[in-house]
Amino acid sequence: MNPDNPKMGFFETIANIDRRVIFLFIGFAVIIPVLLSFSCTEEATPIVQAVYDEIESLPEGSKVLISFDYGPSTVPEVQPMIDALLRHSCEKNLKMYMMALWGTGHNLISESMQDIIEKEFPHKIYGVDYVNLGYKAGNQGLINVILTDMKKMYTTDARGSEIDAVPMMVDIRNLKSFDLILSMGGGFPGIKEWVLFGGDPGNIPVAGGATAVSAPLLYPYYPRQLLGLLGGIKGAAEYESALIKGYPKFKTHSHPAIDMMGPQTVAHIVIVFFIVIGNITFFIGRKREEGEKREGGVIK
Amino acid sequence: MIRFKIRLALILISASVLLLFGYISSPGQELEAPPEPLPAPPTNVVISDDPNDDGHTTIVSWQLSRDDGAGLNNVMAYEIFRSTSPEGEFLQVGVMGKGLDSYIDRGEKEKTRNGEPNPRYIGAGIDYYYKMRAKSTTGTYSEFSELVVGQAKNNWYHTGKTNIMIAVLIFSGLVIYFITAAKRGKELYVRPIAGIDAVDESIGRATEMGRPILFVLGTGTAADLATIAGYTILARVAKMTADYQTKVLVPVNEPVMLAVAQETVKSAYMEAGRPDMYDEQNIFYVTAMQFPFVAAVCGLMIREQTATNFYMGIFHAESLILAETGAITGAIQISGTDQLAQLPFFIAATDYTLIGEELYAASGYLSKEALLLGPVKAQDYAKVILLTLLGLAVITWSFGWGFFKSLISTIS
Amino acid sequence: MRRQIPLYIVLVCGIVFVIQFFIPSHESEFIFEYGQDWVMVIGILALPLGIWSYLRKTWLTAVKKPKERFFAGVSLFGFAIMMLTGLKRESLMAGSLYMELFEYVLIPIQATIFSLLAFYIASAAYRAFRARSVIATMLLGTAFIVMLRLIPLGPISDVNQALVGWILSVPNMAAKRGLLIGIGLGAIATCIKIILGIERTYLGRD
Amino acid sequence: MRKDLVWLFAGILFFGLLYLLNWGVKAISTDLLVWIGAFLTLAILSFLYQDNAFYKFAEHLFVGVSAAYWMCMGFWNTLVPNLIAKLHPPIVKGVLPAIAEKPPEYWYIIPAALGIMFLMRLSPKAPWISRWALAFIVGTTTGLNLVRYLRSDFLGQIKSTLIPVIVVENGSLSVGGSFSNIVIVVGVLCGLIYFFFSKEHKGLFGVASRVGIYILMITFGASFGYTVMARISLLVGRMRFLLGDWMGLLQ
Repeated sequence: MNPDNPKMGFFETIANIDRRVIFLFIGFAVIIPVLLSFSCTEEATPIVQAVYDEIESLPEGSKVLISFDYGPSTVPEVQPMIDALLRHSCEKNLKMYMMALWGTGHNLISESMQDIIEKEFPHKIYGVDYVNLGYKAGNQGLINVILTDMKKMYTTDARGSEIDAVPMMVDIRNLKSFDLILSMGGGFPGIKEWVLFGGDPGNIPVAGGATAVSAPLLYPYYPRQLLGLLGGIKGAAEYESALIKGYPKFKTHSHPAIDMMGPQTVAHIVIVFFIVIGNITFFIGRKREEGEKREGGVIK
Repeated sequence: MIRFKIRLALILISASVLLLFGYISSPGQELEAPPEPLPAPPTNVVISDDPNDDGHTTIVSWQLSRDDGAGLNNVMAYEIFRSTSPEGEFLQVGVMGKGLDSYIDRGEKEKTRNGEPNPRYIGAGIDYYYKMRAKSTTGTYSEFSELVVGQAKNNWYHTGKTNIMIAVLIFSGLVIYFITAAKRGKELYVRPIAGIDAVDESIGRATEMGRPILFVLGTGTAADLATIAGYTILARVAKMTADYQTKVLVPVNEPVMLAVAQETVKSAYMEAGRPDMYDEQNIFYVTAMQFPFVAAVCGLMIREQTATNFYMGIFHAESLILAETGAITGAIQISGTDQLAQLPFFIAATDYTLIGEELYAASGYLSKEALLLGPVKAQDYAKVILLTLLGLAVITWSFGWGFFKSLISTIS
Repeated sequence: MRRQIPLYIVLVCGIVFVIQFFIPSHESEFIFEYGQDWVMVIGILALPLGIWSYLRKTWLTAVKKPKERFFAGVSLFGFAIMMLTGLKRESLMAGSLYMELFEYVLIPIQATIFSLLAFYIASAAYRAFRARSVIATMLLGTAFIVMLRLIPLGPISDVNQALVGWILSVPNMAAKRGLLIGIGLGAIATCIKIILGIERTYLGRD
Repeated sequence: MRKDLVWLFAGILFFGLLYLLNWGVKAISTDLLVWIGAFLTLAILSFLYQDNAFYKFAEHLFVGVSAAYWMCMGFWNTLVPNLIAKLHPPIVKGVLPAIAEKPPEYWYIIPAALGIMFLMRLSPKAPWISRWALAFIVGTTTGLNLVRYLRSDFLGQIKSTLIPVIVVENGSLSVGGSFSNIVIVVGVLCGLIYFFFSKEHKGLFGVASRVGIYILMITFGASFGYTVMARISLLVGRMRFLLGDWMGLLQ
């Protein structure tokens, strides 16, 4: 309280709030949800739900091409999406063909296979239910070629087996053999190239996941050329929620994106709250100042 | 597991049936399998040099097979083969889908690989022999086309970059024109830039308070354009601090930048006639890594209680850490960067911000020298040209007249 | 004369590297690749200059200011340890003391300093986002709307989601383009000024 | 100095309490390295309250360690393969056998000479010669920058602004699409007008410039709001380390 002017005290205190109070709030906004593993239920937005519904509607044994078009720096955002999509595809008994347009994607495929498919779905067989086609250079040029002939580029899988010795590759001729293309990452090359050089000319549905930064640039393709899109950690959390809703057994599995959303939401509420408070006190302060001016009082 | 076994069995059975069938129907065994009509090969294959490369690429073009989209309509793709001699071993270098009539054969640049000749190598001035065939939808092949020969050349002009060359020449011409015009004494107006106008006042304030000034040149490299713009502002600031006898602290994160910053400040002090005031210890190297550098600069702000902080150059995530710590000490802060991602934070947390191009224009504005103002004027003229073209293109195109649109498209 | 030679070097190097852009031949490729490599090599060769500055300043601090002696000592100690452990090529492999120090000293501090941004972004928002003027209101309003997208608000969220998408893909895109074109022009003009030797503050003077 | 002692005491108290509270009760980490990481993390976070001895300690350690880290990295990752190995390949046989077989490239005498010229700054006799090296660096980088900017930032942006302001979809006028495109075109034009320097921003021109700065502010606001998420994630990561890896409070 300001002893000189008790009437203004409250608003002045709030208006001149110490930054440490804000820091404290932010700290608690993150610590408490992390400790309590608090999370909000994320309702899937239509753009995310569309991806979920598409996978849900694919009959057993459908072929899904998953392109890992990202690098280590965007793993925190993109990996939760991949994990959720792989779980969903495994659950639906879809055939997963994993490839990469980015050189960094190669290792990420192996890691995802180990962490999700081999660990959680041990009955899935490599070469029958899923395959790692590895990284091939060529960006959109690669898409161009495999649109007409897949095996021209992929003569072996990432493990070095002859491509025709991989059972699930026998009836693959080109991109049109797939029922859905998922491109994960959102950078270049990525979703845009898949849409323009693969999905559009081949009339194959394309969906994908992108980092929060690149997602807005892909919005213009939705919904005509792009079936659906997971944008950033929020998109991943929405997909995880949709998956848990459809298959409650996944509740016990890790869901890093949902976990991340709890502290995110609370921290955002805190910041928004402080902005509102700041503006209210600002306007009240200005009103009073104007009033004092009229009364000929001291201008603070 | 069972399902897999069944599938595997099915695959094996079908494979053996196919094999058997293949054996039976192989040539020599006169069996009455209906002869499938083969597609016609592509014709008029021409090998030309890619005019815009360093001699490792050729362009193969051909006339479509008469069964491509017409006739038997059974062409699925074309296969292209290359060899270094007419009777040598031919390597399949590419496949193109039906309807396409050219292929860019990008060879590899290494002559040898693991000590052996690299078959994918293409070199300038060497004869390469090509032949092609069409592949049908059922997997059969046409005859080979006639053997043709061609070379790749090491080229000395990139024909695709003529537009950029013209743009460079026009713009350089504008710059030089306005510099000479200004030298002849033509008055050049420059609009006020708030951040620069505040420089003098903020230095005066630091002097009154008896506290030092902090100047951060960012975490880019010494030769980045934004950093170079930063040196110009540093020179101005240093000259004033020499006049006012105020200390200016310049922590840097790159040795080359250290050398330049020291030179800049030293020259400014000499120009102000106070070389005795110059202390090399005030312009110092901290470390090259981003966050240790930031930690040290934040510590410096708090401990030295700097009254005015300048951030001019390339900044990354540290922009907000620096600006908020500066706000805690109550310093006046002036920032400028061309990094789009960091501009919002500087705008929110510092008192004045030079946004993008304003930072580059600052050197001209500060000196008011004709030489440095000329380019600013040239920039504006380039903008006028762009605005007019863009406006015309968008409007006329919307009404169906594509002239300006195609004009801009070819330029860029 | 001493002052002229560096300006000629800038002129020649600048023009050579502009011209090589228009020449696809392998001689030009050679210049392009080597030029970039050499700048990097010179940058590393210059490091002793920085290290000398750092050591001298820290040492002088320790000598002149007894209060700071402990901290200057900590800094020099850290430097010496890291130098000694990094002397061998094998130190760059995982598991060496050098990499362990990197992992358990540099990484935690680095990540924590980075995470300070979570606090600072909040305090900056509180301080700066006041509707003082139209410009400030634009800044505040958009930031506010974009932040709201993470807060569940029932039906408002859907509208907000769409609005955020539009803001990001339309006005956001337009302004970024305007900025980038401006920066492009300014950068090119600055390049020409440097190559022609009009902009020469960075060379200092004798 | 007394304040620093208070901080030191507070710190010892804090860690001591934690130690007592956790010993044998919770699964607090027993890994010394994790404790070091936790100590340094807390030391940096204490800066949020105010500058203090712990922060200062972490800061100075950080600076020293990173300066040396960078030096060693630069030596082994750049200097050895890109200079020493080029001039005299056999010398790196022990460390980089793959490169040791290649023929020497004597071109690299040039950067070596320039590098040494640069270090001449330290010599009292001929510091001016370092400017030659500086001129090489600036000239080369500027030449490369010029064409880089010309190609990417600038011409590319102009081309992508070429969009129709009247959008027709399925044979009928799309109001939303047309509006968005008009906003983009007007936004780009006004943004450019804001960056006009040689003309006073008055009249119609002033209005356009105002619109330009408004649109810039919308962009900056949006980026600011968008980045909050990424920054909070960083803090969540650090808190997970403190609460989980160190204190063992998370599953």
